[in-house]
Amino acid sequence: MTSFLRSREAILAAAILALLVLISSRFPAFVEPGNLARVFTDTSPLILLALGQTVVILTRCIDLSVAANLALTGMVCAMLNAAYPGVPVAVILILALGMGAVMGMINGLMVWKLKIPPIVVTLGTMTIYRGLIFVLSGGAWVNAHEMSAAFTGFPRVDILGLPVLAWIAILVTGLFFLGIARTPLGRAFYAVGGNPHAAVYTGIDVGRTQFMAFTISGMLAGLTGYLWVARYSVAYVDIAGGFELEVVAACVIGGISIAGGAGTILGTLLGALFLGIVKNALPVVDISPFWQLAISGTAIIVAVAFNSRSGRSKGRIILKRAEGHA
Amino acid sequence: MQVSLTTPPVAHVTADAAPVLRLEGITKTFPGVKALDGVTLELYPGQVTALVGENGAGKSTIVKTLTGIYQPDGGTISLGGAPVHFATAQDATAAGITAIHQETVLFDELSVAENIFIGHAPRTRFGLIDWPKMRRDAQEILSRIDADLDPDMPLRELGIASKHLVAIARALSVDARVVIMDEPTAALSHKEIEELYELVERMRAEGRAILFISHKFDEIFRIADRYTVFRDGQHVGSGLISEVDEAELVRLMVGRSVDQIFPQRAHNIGDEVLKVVGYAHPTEFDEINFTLRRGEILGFYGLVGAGRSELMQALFGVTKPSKGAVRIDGQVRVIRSPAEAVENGIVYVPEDRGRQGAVIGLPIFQNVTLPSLAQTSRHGFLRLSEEFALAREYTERLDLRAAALDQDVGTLSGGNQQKVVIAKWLATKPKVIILDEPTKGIDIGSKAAVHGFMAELAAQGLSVIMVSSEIPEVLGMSDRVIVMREGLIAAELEGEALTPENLVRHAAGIGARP
Amino acid sequence: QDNVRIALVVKALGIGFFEAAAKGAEEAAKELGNVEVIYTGPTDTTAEGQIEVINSLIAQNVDAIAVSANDTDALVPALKKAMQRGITVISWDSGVAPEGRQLHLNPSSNPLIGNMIIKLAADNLPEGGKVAVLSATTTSTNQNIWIEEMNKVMGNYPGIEVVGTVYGDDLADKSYREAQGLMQTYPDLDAIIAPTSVGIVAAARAVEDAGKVGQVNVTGLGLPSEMAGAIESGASKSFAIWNPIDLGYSATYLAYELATGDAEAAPGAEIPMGRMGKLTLDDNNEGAMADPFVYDESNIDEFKSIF
Amino acid sequence: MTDIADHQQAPRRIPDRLQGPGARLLKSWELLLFLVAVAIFTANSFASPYFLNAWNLSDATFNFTEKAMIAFAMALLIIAGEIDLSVASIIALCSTAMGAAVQYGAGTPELVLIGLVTGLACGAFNAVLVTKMGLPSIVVTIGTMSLFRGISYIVLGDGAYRGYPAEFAYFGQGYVFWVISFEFVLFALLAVLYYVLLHRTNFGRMVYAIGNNATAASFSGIRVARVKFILFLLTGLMSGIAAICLTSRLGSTRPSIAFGWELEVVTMVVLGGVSILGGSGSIPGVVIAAFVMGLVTFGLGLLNVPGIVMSIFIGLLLIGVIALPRLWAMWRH
Ligand SMILES: Nc1ncnc2c1ncn2[C@@H]1O[C@H](COP(=O)(O)OP(=O)(O)OP(=O)(O)O)[C@@H](O)[C@H]1O
Ligand SMILES: Nc1ncnc2c1ncn2[C@@H]1O[C@H](COP(=O)(O)OP(=O)(O)OP(=O)(O)O)[C@@H](O)[C@H]1O
Ligand SMILES: [Mg+2]
Ligand SMILES: [Mg+2]
Repeated sequence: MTSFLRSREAILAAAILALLVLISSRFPAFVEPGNLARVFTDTSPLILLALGQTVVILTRCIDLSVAANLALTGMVCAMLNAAYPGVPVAVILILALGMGAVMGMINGLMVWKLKIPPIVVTLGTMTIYRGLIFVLSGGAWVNAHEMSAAFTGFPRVDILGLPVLAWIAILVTGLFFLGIARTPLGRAFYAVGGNPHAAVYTGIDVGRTQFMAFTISGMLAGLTGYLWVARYSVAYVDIAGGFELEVVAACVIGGISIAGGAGTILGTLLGALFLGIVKNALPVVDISPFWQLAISGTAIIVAVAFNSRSGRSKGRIILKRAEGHA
Repeated sequence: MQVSLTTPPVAHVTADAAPVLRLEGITKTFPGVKALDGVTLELYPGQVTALVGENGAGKSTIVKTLTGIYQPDGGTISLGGAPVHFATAQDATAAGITAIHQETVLFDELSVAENIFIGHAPRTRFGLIDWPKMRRDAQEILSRIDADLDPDMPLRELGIASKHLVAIARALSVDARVVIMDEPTAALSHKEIEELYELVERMRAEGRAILFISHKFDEIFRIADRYTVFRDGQHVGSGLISEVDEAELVRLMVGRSVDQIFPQRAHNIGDEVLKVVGYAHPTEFDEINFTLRRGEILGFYGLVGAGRSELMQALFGVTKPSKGAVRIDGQVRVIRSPAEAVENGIVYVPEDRGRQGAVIGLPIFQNVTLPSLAQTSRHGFLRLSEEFALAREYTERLDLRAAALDQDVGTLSGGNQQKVVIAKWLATKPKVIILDEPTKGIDIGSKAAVHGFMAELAAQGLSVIMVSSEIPEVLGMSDRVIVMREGLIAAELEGEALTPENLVRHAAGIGARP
Repeated sequence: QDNVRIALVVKALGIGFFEAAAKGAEEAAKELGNVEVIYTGPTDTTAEGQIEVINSLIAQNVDAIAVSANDTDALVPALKKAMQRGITVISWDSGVAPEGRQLHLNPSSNPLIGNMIIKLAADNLPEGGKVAVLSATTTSTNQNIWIEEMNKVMGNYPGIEVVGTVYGDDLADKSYREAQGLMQTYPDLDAIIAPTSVGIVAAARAVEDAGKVGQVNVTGLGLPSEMAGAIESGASKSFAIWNPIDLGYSATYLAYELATGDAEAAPGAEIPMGRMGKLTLDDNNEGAMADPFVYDESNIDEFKSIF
Repeated sequence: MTDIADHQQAPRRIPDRLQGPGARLLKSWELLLFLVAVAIFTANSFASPYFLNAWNLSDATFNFTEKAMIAFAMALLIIAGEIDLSVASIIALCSTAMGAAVQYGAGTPELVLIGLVTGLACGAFNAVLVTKMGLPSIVVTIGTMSLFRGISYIVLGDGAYRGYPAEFAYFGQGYVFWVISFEFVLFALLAVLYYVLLHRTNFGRMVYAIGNNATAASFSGIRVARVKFILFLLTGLMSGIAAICLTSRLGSTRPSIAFGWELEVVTMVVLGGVSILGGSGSIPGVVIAAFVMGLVTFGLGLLNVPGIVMSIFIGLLLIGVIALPRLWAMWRH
């Protein structure tokens, strides 16, 4: 318990609470349960992508193509729906997961088999996937009236007061908690990122593990692609442009070490929520829109500075008599 | 694969039993190096086979071939008479081969228990990792090797020695027929080494076949039943240990005889060069006072974790002391960074070669000239010819084995990397050189070269601080020895008082102050 | 006779409004006969991207460039260079500074648009009420002018109060979030005016999701095809837009007239633009094409498949 | 190649080099990239009649000169194992600072000074966060990327600065000699300077050492934090220079100036063969990469290929140039 209180997750959670108190002092309605639920729903896509990104970063990689993957999958889903409105949502969900996974696998294969650095691979596929949307759609938008009600309605369906979109984020987060702690693959992510050289000695295939991480990340990006397009009821080339950096920022604020091998799912969740709250609070607390960018930038820097302080390990103690005071 | 801590010993097999593991004609080539050239190796159940050879002879390479990390280019491996092929490390583990590798094969962010079991963790019925069982099993193995470690502790909080114990525990977590140990005692001190020997004895009694790689002859003669010698990737001899002596083994290894391990030295010790007064650190050491004189070799002995490395790193400006002063040639100097230490003529050959010593990725000559760039360059512009000349001078003197000076240091064997790091510092012509476990992992021939060079430089007026956990080395090389224990100076020994018994007694705190 | 090559440079490719304008340009080209239209633009709405595009058009030595600018000033040096090399330059939709073009074609007159957007909101609020503006980026020229014009005529609509202006950056998700924020900040908000085709769609979506259809009316400038859903759901009662097809058509016509030397851009000049009549230039060499047109339940089905 | 068997005789002599310079050049990334550049150049001249024209080629250089200037400094930074994603935002802030100064009647020399100083200040800010506080640069600069541009938005809002003095236009629009623009001359000059700095000086050697193993470099007496500090300053300074050129070329400042350039600069550096993991890469590689990217965008632009489709080509090029030799090697084995 005390170790949790000193952990970066606890500090981040405290920061989020402080932020909420601060916001509610200017705008009390923000912390009403209904609104918090809305903020959580709005943050769900970020949470989904950040979870995928977390396993990628844990394996010492990075996936910059998530937003492009999201957009391409979203566009394909939207175009499919526009052309065949009768296709059931379940099929679209499977398509989205599958397409996203394939794009993740392409990244993963190049990292695994060709040993190209992940940032290079995904910088490349980011532009390629994005470009493919243009080629596919000819630059045209898919608009709300072209989509079926079932298609756009799915993420909004209300279950116990929360929309499906939020439930999906909760479900996936739960799966990640379980998968990371209790499956060999989950532990392999840490091993591969923490010490890739040593991972080979323990029989873990580094490349294959990274491939799995990219596949998971891609799969979630695909899923989010459909949810995003359905939620905003529009698909175009540029959707979620620049979102990849926000996703990375969420992970890092959550304490996922960019050098791999360190960080927790809880951290990522909190990091995403932190950004989500900042993003949703800025429009309501009546701060000039021109200040928003600078404020979110400062928030990122402060958060990172904070959790690097808290994460610094004390090291061991040789002097016996120093043990008591330290 | 399950851990069996209570299996009764397998019936003891006699010396002329059939080998359990046999490698024949194994060849492995790296770009520019034929690391293994048709070597043969046999391991017998219930026997310890010592594998010896110079640095770069191919010892670690054969270990990696045996454990599925490298695939051999040619040759056969047979286990219990049947040919086997290991595509991954897990295959080898599954076949009952386990290894303590020369490199640390551990994960800082994972707990001790997980480090022991990663890759073969116990599972529940649903295929999920069974944490409670894993903790219990880890605890059991750790207590078997007398390691007092909490299985839940993150590995990053352990010192190097404890980490090594975890690596040993990891090897024991597999019920193996064949146990390989690649220089297992290099990072351990006296007490742990003794415990390791006992462990080896126990495993031998259980009928396991053990491959033991070491550069320390005393331990080879103490625990091995057989020997195999590699030279330059070739098998040059093997047999029963009772049928050779040390000289013969050395001759096989280096192809000539090495007559004298510790050089005779002229002790012409001059004025005081370095004086450390009241040095202290909040958590690592306290009340450090000592002097070092010109041309002197000052040994630092202690059990691993005694805080010697921390002290040396503070002297070198890596960590900050909370109190105390350093005088160099009588002048008080404040050293806040390694760069300032180098400017003041103090240099440090670190213990952790891979992380702090060699710049892997840069060629040998650039590693050597890195702290001497001011000397080889003109107005800040590089002069490659000067660099090559300087690098050649020092690496050849240390008997480096390399294909070319522009070869990446990362492709050298561990011992040869160590020579590059030592060369790097000697090339700066320092006043004081601090060597932290300087011959750790260095073969006997090169060790002699390093010791010889050390003696020669001391004779020319260089002052040396040598941190070592090897008693023969400490006794053989030092003029004076400081023994450290738990961050404090436990004793300063000189002349008659310099005996193995005294070292061990002070280091372990037997009969010393509380 | 060689083809007259006219480049229609848009803010960014892929925006429905400009795709429609391109259709109009093709229509004009067919009418004129010897015209080749090059429809191009950057991928995102940046001035630097447009400059690269303009540079490559200069290199191709096209006859005319008709540009809808991402930045009033930043394009000027590049367009000046084009004019120096004998290329006809006009701007349309979103203008460039006078020294960077020969004439500018406004889709409609700015005062008319400013008045129209507030009128659409006010018509549905006979008792008066609170309205908020959801604009595009903080730097978009035309949006800002319209909002300015709107503020000038606010006196004509007593009881209507503009409570705030937010920026959705022409991004669907940000506009959506901003619209949500508006409804929270002003729980008694009556209308959102979004003079941007991206913002209006997102605002309508946000209103639907907040369950405020009937309470908050979304209006402004949008495309019938994109807004059909919102009209249907009732989130938007009406909105306006000029016809982008006509706009592209007119721009192409004007560029052709100037490039062939049949007309000259000067204050007071009247330049023909085919079926759209004549453009009369003011002192700034600017002219307005036509009035914005209002779409609601009654006519949306007719137009939603056109643009 | 030394024969292992005759290692016995002491003292053995270790040769300086394993391979001659020719052999190394043949295997080098730069050569591969150069061939790609030649291929693209040839393809372009066949594809468009407008390509082989001095003025057009000169115009084409504007597509990459400013980004390349930043790429030089970024290359050093990436080789040293750090990265700066805030460069485009630094441009915005520098440009805003210059624009504000114009409103107070600053002349061209003052403007240049303000641009450079602002760039340096931003670089110093990043440097302090990274080297003094020990934060990871990729995250810090994602933060300052928002912060710096955010400050421009606070200052400018929806406005724009214009009215730059007439002679200020020279930096982005002037020509030194015939079709050779000032920007291109500056680019060439900086390329030479950075070549010397990275490949011919002690400082450059330290950059490589730090990128390969910062701890060991520090233990070798290199002042790692100081070197990194200088590299962030240089990156800030280069962004300042790029801001001067770009502002001069555009003749006005808006907060959205140079939006999204950071990834293009990083792409250029990586395409130039700089290892994103640090420790290796060269300036000639970056120079050729700049030309390759400029040629691709200009060539496709002449064919009126939309920018986003061009970016597919750049993406394919980025991956392809690395992947193809590896695929080839795999296929041969
Ligand atoms: N991955 C590799 N790439 C290139 N060369 C290698 C590689 N691994 C080992 N070598 C070379 O193979 C030879 C044998 O190395 P190995 O590590 O087996 O030596 P060793 O006998 O274990 O030496 P030491 O006693 O120093 O540990 C050396 O020349 C080494 O440089
Ligand atoms: N928990 C730790 N955190 C950081 N560094 C550590 C930690 N434990 C050990 N080290 C480093 O590992 C190296 C070896 O540690 P070791 O346990 O041998 O102690 P030591 O201080 O070196 O004692 P000695 O040299 O007397 O054996 C040292 O350089 C030390 O700084
Ligand atoms: Mg070895
Ligand atoms: Mg030590």
